[in-house]
Amino acid sequence: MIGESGVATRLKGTWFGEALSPHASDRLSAIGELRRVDAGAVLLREGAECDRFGILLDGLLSLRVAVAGRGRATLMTVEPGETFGWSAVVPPYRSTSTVVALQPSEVIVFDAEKLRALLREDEALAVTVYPRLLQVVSRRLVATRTQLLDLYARDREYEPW
Amino acid sequence: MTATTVAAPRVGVVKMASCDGCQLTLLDLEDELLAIGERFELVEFPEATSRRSEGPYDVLLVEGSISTPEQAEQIEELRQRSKLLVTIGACATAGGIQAMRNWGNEPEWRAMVYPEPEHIESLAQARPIADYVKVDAELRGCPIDPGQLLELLTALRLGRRPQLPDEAVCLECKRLGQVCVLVAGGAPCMGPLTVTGCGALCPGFARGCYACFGPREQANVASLAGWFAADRSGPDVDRLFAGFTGWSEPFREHAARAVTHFGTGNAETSVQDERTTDEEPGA
Amino acid sequence: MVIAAGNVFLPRARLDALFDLLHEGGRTIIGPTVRDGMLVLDRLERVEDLPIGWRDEQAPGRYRLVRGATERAFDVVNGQMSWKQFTFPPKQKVGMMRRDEAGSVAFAAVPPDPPRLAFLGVRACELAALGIQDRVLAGGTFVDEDYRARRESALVVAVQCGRAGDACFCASMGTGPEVRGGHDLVMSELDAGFVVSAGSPAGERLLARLPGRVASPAEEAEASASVAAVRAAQGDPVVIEGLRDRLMDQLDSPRWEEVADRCLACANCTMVCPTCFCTSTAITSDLDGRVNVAERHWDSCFTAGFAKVAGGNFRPERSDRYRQWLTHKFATWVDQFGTYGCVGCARCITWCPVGIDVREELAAIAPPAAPPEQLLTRPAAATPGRFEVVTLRASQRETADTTSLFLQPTEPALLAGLPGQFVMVEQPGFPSLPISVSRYGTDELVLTVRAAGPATAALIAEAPGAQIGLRGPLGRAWPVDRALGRNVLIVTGGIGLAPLRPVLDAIVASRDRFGEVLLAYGARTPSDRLFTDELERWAQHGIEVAQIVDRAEPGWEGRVGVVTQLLDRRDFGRRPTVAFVCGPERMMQATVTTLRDRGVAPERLFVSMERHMQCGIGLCGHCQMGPYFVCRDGPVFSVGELGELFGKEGL
Amino acid sequence: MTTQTTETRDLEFAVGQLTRVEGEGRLHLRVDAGGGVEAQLQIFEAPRYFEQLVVGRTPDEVLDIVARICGICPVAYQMSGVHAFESLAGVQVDPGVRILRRLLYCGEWIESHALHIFLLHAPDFLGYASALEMAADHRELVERGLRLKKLGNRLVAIVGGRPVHPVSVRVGGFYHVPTAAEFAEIREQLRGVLDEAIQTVALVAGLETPAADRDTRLVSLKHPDQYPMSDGRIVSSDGIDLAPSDWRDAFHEVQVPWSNALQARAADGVPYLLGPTARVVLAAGQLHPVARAALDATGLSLDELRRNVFRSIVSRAVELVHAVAEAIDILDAYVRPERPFAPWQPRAGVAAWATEAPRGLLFHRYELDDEGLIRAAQIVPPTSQNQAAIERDLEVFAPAVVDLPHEVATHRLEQLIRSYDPCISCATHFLDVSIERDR
Repeated sequence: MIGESGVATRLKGTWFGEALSPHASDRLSAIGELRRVDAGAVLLREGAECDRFGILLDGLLSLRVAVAGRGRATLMTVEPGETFGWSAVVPPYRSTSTVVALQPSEVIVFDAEKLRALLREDEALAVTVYPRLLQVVSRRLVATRTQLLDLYARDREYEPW
Repeated sequence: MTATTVAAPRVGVVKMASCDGCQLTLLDLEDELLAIGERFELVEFPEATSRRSEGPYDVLLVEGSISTPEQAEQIEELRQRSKLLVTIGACATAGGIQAMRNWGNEPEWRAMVYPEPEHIESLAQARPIADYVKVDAELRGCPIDPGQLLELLTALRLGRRPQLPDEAVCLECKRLGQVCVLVAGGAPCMGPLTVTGCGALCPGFARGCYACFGPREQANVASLAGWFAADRSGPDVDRLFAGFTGWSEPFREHAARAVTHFGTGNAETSVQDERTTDEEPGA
Repeated sequence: MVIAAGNVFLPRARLDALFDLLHEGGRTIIGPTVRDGMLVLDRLERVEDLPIGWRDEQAPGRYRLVRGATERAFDVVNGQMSWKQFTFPPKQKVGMMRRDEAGSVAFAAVPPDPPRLAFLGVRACELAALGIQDRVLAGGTFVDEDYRARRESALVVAVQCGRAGDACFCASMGTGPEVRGGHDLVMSELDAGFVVSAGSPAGERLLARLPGRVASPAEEAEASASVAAVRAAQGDPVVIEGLRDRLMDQLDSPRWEEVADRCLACANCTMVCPTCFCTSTAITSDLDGRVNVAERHWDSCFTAGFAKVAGGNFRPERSDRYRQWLTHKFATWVDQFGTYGCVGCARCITWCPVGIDVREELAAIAPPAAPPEQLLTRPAAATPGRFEVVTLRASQRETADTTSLFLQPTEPALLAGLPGQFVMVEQPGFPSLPISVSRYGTDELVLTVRAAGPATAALIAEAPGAQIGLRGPLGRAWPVDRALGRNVLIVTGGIGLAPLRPVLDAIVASRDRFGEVLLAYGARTPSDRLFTDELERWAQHGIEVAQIVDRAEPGWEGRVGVVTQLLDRRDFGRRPTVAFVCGPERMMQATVTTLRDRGVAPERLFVSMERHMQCGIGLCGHCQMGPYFVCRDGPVFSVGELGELFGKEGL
Repeated sequence: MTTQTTETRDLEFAVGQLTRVEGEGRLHLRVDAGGGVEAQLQIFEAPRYFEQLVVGRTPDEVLDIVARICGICPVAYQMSGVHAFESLAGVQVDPGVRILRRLLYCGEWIESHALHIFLLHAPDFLGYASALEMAADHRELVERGLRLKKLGNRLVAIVGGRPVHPVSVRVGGFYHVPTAAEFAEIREQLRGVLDEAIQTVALVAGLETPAADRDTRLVSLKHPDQYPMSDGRIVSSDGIDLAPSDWRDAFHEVQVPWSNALQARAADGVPYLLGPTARVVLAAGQLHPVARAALDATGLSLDELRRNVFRSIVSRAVELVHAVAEAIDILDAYVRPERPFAPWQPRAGVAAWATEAPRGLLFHRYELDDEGLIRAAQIVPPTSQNQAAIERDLEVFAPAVVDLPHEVATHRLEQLIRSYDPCISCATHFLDVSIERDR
């Protein structure tokens, strides 16, 4: 475990944390923990309670879902600077995918209950944090749509000539 | 890929309800017919050969619209036996002239033509092939254009996409230097709404196009119909659409009004009165 | 117009003498004549073939020939078709392509063989239109040889308008009504005869042999007054001031939709237009594909096929097509050619079946923008219909639907291309294909082709030893020199890596001359990735290779998502970065948005545009996009150059 | 598909779908224990309701619609219609236009007859399943047929716009009339094939022809000066003589349950034969001299043509010569008509006329209302008139072949049916009778 000041510094270096007010940064850092995980480590499980929100500092994470007959499919990978576990603050607080480290990774994690309590009691903090969370969800949505477009696919169905 | 390596495709030519004119167009390729016969195996073509085949076919050319329950079954079976199904002509692609009965008047008509209408088995609507089965390509026209048929066969053989442009008759008309019968002659010409392929034939004969190739993409029916309505009655505008492709979706609304206006006819002095039934042969 | 001294007065009764002079040497006279009640331009044998005593009545969507009050020969202002039908025929064979039994192929362009014509009765607006087509078809790097030959062989006898057509606006467009040049002879029709003057040495020689006398000052004054009256009658219905900018500012005007409710997209306006030059090429083949004839025909931006590519149509709606046409005529034409694409002849108004009046749809003008940089290499076989035959040495399957073809050209120009340029590939019997070069070897050219349709499928199915035709390399290249000493970002998706591979080759060849290099490569699935072995090789040369797929497959432990994810959290603002982006247009749009957010300047952000290309040299019109022809001015553009055009729907 | 039905010991003899005919039909024979034959020609072309489709239409629309009854002889449908409407409206059609119409009809006869002789019927005589198969051994013969057919089509295309469903015919004349220059090339081409057409007569007369002999009543148009096409009176070999509008005075239509087409009968119920043989025999005096000479050179008598149905191919070839020769004559004297059509005013009443389609007399009758729109229509195509004669001939001919191997018998019976050049889809109204019901 690394000290709390380390959390604040690392948080600032991310997209999520870079423009936070000192107040917001302090309050979040207070409940954040820096962790190193090995490749293969499972950080969240699809369908289970989403007990943490996290920011990837280094490494690579995979968001997977189980599909009957097709095993676990990776829907998307998470790059350093990006977040995971937004379900921690969105009811019903259950993970929408399983988060697995693809490489040895370094993350900041925030305990879900503590984070929710903090956002409930500190409106100023909530006003800063929620738009960032919405951005996370919106980016995922836009990316998903783009994937759905299947841009690189063959352009038309097979024609006989 | 060189063309010579392609095995002779097994071709079938069949008809549903139609006049035979589109399959006749194959026989009208007089200069190429023997060469076609050498390069395609015409395994089923009852109009031209007594040799028959139930398939499978590499290519099936289908003429005519589906007008009877028997044809509806037949086309499903044919589809299963055909790798490629190409509809030829307005009947097959748009229902053709038969489809002008599609607004619920078929039982009456049957009764008017036949003394014993109960013997007639006929669907209430005559419909294009694509309403029943998947169609891989279509040649438009009433009748089809021999050049387009040859292009289709050539494309099939060479493995390329047939060059069948989806554009207004007007382009070909102007390329031929024909003066517009609509603008300069005041004729109601359907050319701007109609897909090309005929060589802008009717304007070349000083009459308006009657849309036998059917609507093109982006056919702006409302605009042209509105323009026509400036100097003719609504029913006269409607009847322009009630031709050989009137059942096509873009034309259907006008055609429906026209056909309804035509009424049922033959009511007062039915031809049927003149007709008798004859249960005994050679009476 | 001031008619020069020494003009000749030709009595009406001696007009036959002009016919005799023009007929000399077997020349055919083409001029207005009435056939089956319709005015056409056709062969004239004698004076009586002229539409003597007729005049035209024109209105939007309506044309009628009526008997006039005079017995003049040139009172019909104009008819449906322009002289374009003789200088740029509606259908023209451009090439023959043969493949013999052994598979060897031969290409032959159809050499120009112009008929000897004399055009009689050409109006000022028509002369201007010929001048515009001269510039479009014969005034650039590439020339339509057939057009040039036809123009050079034709004599032009102009006539001053003595009547204003009912919808004419040449005065507004600055093209008439006075004949100002481009003619050999010009005639002004008076009741008693014609005042004739010369506009060229050939015209001087004809004039010297015309019977008649020197025109009197009174006759000259009457001639001048007559054409001045035409100008006055027209007024100034189209205000040209600021037209170009105003039009381009209105790309989102609701009016486009409103016009589209009336527009039939029937293409009549473009067919009758004397300046429209767009064409398509159709190929007719014999049943065995041995003899194939390529015939070019007039096409139009109003047809469905015109802007179609394998994935769909760039201008699907009538509103898109009308906007394309109008902005081209009155705005982007100026950018491309320095003149308007309209001469005010009013044909598009009269011959529109539903009477859409371009005068009503217009606003004004602006100075021409500088044309984009021209290409730097000299291509082989530039003329359509002519191709260099190359032999396929080998082909290599890259993915399930993509194959690399290794071609051996004998023509050195084909090997001297630049990264991002493309070649036009011709297989007898198939339409031409624009294919980017994916590698320039010392003695071979590599094309990486995805089977997107029958022509590409046939191409990649060719066996070693097969011959195909090539023209090129064509188009503008990736400006690799602009990236020297800078960070380089190469963002690509799917087959888009192929045209960028020569850039990577160039970087690898002089790795130390570039800063950090990131290749961000997206693909549909892991097995759809191209050049996987080379991706590793590039990584060994200090290029960061980041790959991402839309859909993972079993065993894939790499990234999943969209290519912009690789860029979202990076900062490119610290050092100058040059970005080269190539992929589906949606992907490029998303990438450009992200990169601009991340600090990459639009001038250093390059994209490769896809449009329907047929000729490859900016003559057929298909690939027009605003002021550009993508084949000639692109396909590589900076985002700065494209401005609002980039990502605009329906262009 | 020969089956025995045990109770009656009748022999049922079925030929599946008839081939090398236009449209869809079947043959059903029942042979009773005493050797008597009952023949049923079943037509299972789907109902197309043309007589209803024209109701409410204008006469000019009708001409485009009725062309669609038959892809092989659209001109005939347009000609019967246009003459009917013009006779009602009292239109004076310009002489040049009348000549052009004959030329159009010549084109259709050439096209239809060449198609039938070379591509549909000759394979019967020479023992092939199709002309394409025949071409392997008799390429020159097939090529000759295609050459002739092409010129017929070309002629229809120059006058009418296209071979199938031409577009130029209108009440009063044509929408557009060709210039002499447009005919220059085909005129020479027709000259070039006249000899081939003449040789065709000798060739088909020399084909091995089945023996058949029966008497039959012939019906066709007859005109004192012209070989029958659009003008003349309806006559028969036994004294019928009617105006072309008065067909109903001697004939009527009946519905028969075993066939899907209405059949036409003479008032006395005696079957009658239409088509080339009827015309050649009844109007031999009006044949073009070149055609008459070609016929005479065969040594076949008119009576032989009349009595042996298999000889219809000879009559057809004689008419082929006639059509080529008359077309050449017309083109030699061609002057473009001053005006393409004469103006006319619609009128209420009955419009009726008969013209000679390639396969026989075609009768149209329309009732028009005050606006000149169609209120009722009757269209009697030649095949529905010939059907009774076909069945009668089958009954005469079948006993000689039903005991042959089935394939041979089938072939012979089909050959007989094809002798009539039946045009089945041109039957405008059909019944559907199942085999089961027929038993």
